[in-house]
Amino acid sequence: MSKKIANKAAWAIVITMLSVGAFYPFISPYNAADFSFRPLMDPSTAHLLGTDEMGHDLLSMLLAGFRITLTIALAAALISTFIGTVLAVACAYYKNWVDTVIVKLTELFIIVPEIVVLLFFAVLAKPGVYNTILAIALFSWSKVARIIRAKSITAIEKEKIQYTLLLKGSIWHVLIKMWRELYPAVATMFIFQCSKAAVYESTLAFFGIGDPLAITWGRMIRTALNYEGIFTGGAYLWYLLPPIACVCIFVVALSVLAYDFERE
Amino acid sequence: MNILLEAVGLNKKFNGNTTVLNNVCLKIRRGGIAALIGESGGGKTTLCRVFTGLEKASSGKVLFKGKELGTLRGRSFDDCASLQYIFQDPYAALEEESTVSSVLQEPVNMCSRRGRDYMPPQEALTWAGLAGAAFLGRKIKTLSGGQRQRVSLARSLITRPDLIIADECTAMLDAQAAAEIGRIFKKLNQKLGLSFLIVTHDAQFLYQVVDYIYVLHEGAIVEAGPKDRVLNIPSAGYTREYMESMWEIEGGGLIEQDHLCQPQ
Amino acid sequence: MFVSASDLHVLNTVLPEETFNSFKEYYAPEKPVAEQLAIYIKNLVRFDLGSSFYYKMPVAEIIAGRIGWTLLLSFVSISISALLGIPMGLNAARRGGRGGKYLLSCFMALQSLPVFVLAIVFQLLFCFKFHIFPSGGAYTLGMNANIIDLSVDVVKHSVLPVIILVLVELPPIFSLTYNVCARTKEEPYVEMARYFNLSDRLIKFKYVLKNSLPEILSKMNIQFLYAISGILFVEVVFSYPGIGTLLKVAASSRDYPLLQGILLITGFYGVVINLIFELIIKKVNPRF
Amino acid sequence: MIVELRKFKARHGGQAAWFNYPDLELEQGQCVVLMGKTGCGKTTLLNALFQYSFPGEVDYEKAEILGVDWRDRGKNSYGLVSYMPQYAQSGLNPSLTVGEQIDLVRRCCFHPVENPYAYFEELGLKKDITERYPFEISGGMKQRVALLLGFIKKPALFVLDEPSSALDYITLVKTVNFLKRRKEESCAILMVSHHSGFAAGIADKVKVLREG
Repeated sequence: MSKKIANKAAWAIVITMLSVGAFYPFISPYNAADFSFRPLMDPSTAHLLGTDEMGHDLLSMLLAGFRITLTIALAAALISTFIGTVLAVACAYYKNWVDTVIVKLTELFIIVPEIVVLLFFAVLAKPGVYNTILAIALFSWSKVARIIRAKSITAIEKEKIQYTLLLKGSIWHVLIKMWRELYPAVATMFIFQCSKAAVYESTLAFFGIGDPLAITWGRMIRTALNYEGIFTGGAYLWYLLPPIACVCIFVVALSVLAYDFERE
Repeated sequence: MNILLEAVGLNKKFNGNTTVLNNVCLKIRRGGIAALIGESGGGKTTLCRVFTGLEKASSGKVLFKGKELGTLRGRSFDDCASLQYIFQDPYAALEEESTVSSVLQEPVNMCSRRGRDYMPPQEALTWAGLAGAAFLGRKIKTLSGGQRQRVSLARSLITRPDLIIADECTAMLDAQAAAEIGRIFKKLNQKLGLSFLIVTHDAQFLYQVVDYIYVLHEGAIVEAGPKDRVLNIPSAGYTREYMESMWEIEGGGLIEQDHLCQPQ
Repeated sequence: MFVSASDLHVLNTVLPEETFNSFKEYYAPEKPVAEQLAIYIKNLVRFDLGSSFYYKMPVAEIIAGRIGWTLLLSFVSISISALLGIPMGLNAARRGGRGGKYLLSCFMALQSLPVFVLAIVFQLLFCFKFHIFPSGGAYTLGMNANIIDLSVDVVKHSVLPVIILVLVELPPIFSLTYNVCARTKEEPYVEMARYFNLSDRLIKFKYVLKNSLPEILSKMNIQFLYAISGILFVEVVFSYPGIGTLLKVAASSRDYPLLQGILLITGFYGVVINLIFELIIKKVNPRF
Repeated sequence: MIVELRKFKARHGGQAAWFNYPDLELEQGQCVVLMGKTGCGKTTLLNALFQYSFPGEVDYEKAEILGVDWRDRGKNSYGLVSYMPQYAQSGLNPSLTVGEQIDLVRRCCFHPVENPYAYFEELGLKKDITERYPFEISGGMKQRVALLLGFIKKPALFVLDEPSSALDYITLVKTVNFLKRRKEESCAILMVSHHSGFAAGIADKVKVLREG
């Protein structure tokens, strides 16, 4: 029973977060870019989470963060899951050298941590939301490829799929035929990639490499940590913790969903 | 003499040292029904998979209608379509959730895309002894093992093949269902001139369906000849032992069940 | 890994003039790509990784001075996680039931959190709120003490980072062991062993563990490689003087040679870990 | 009496239909073969009686195995009963050699067979397979090794589920002869098979199950 409740709660959280991301201009008290308020105000009825040292309203910034962070997460996850799945099926379908090359490539990403490679290229690229999405997507597909490849290789050995091979079906025919077998794993990986992309986005911002203009949770955490007096007063309570909580809730809700998919 | 399929000196080794096939030579006549018998693990399945191109022989070649067949990727669609394969496990060979008509639609699509003449699914089902339009709409998971195996057979018939290779296709069926499959094979052979290569353990098949027998022992063909000679005056020691054991086990049973397998 | 002219063009906008010029001279982007690569490899063989423009020092020297701290954290945390995680996973899988599953879901949630977030929260709680542990560094600066006091000081500084690392490294090892063993337990040969009347102890060690271990080890090696990124973040939060803090400086100051050096050294670390595991797996099961 | 069943019913978890079984009595040194169409509940009966943890329910007036009521069978119920499910071919530990497995099984028996290698010849197995791992020997051999392992503890009752499927005739004959000899050594055998010839070779009694 409790599992069902956790699952429902996770769906509710994810859907709420997505709708906040979609409709935040209607609920946000101020414009997030507006820095005309008195800096470093404590929470009050006018500013529920107070203001930062520049004079931004923190609640508005947090709400604005929903849209960009979630967009980055979804877009990067979509691209990386797609790349990973296609490469994985190609491994199973073509075997031989195609398989070897792709496996070596995924191994390379395991040996050198994705995040270090990602940082390396993010430093070179022009900072911006699109580049962040691309960087995350292009450097995080390796785990998807690894897991889906294992599934594809067992799936392609199944007799119902071998029949398509016997009829000289193309890789797309095989992919469509295998979809029923792969779908749970792909869905799990997509959810997993969403959460990973959110983590990577905040990590990039934490290292100071994200888009300096885009308001994301990661950037809020970074500016909060850069603020000297964050731990001395109570500022961390309304400055640092809300974006951290948002990242954590999002990621945990996703992992509950992914866990449920995985077992089906 | 009209040879449909010919194997010339096939060798197959796994992991470099385990010999699975040892210089196998065999010829299948057009319009014949050949049986391949031998102990489990003796290389029968591997031989079938080499014929269908799912596996690659270490050396030797396979000739189909006089021209050499490569691996699956090297074959033309016509070759693939005219050499069909029926899998052993009717429960694994068909997608549980799809309907009979969508299973039969796959070869139809492949044929029409490549401009090959095909048999309408209705007609193929009739040949397989599953008449009735209502049958097309049924889900695979509602069918019995025998019915599934006949759907597999109908699927193979759609491409209008010349040769059907059936790998122990009755091993998982009860006696009646197996006898029914045998009757259908015989009918297809007489009316459509289809040739068969059947791997089997079933004494009924040997006595009533096939006309030529190959005995495979430890990866090599130890005996080959017309049914009557191999069954009654086996020459190789292994075949003799096999036949004696078969008589010891099946002795009484064979005569009782005779009526089940009378060709119509 | 070398610099192309277009990369340099990007760097031109972020670097001070003089650094940029020395950099340009060192990497010589106007030469053909093959020649650049040859120069790069030649330098690499001599352990010359170029020179950092933030520290104005050879990259190899900077990394050599820092890597010890990172290795200390990684080996301590990894050993603790493996020694705790494998027996926990095996026992949870053997008992079956709900306990293991609940522990697994808690661990799943914990595992998915960004490591640096976890580190910040811990730092907030244990350093700033309760003042149990020092908030940063690997040792108290300017301390002039004997070897024993110094070791105690180092241990005190590394307790919190290690706890956090164990918290993120343990879950994957636990769930990996749990999943593999739970799957092995369902194998027909384990059930058959009961029909042969084998004792529970024999089934646990000779059947479940013996057949799970190769798979656990071959997958754990990946977990260890993932762990390195966790170590880097924890270091940043606790300003631990290892590779991680270096990475942060390099990334935020766009110190290209330093980043490249870190990339290389982490890659090298990965290769070494892989080799070690390959040896262990060969020892455990000659069949793999 | 080795096995005695009266008004025994069983059903799998989640399924609505109960299987009703005819009364069954099995005495020492006897062999009873259960036959019937696919889906008549042959395997379910063996699972209900002998599986380590049966996922379903049973109901009976009397069900005694070796004189012990079914519900009272304890942890050591396999001390004198050997059960060989359908998947016996994959029932060997893949990372121990055949010889190591024979030794392990012998260590856990009350009165093990003195010389298990005497069975090798009867089953047509070569001595040198003791050095091999299960993945190095054929399916038919694995099945026979599993059979041999089951007999090491000198069981009073041996239960087999479809031992004939996927075996070729030569192996089948050897298996039949082996089982016959064990029967003569006063081991009771309960077997499910759809292979009439195989069953006829050993059975003292044949029970045909009907659906429902």
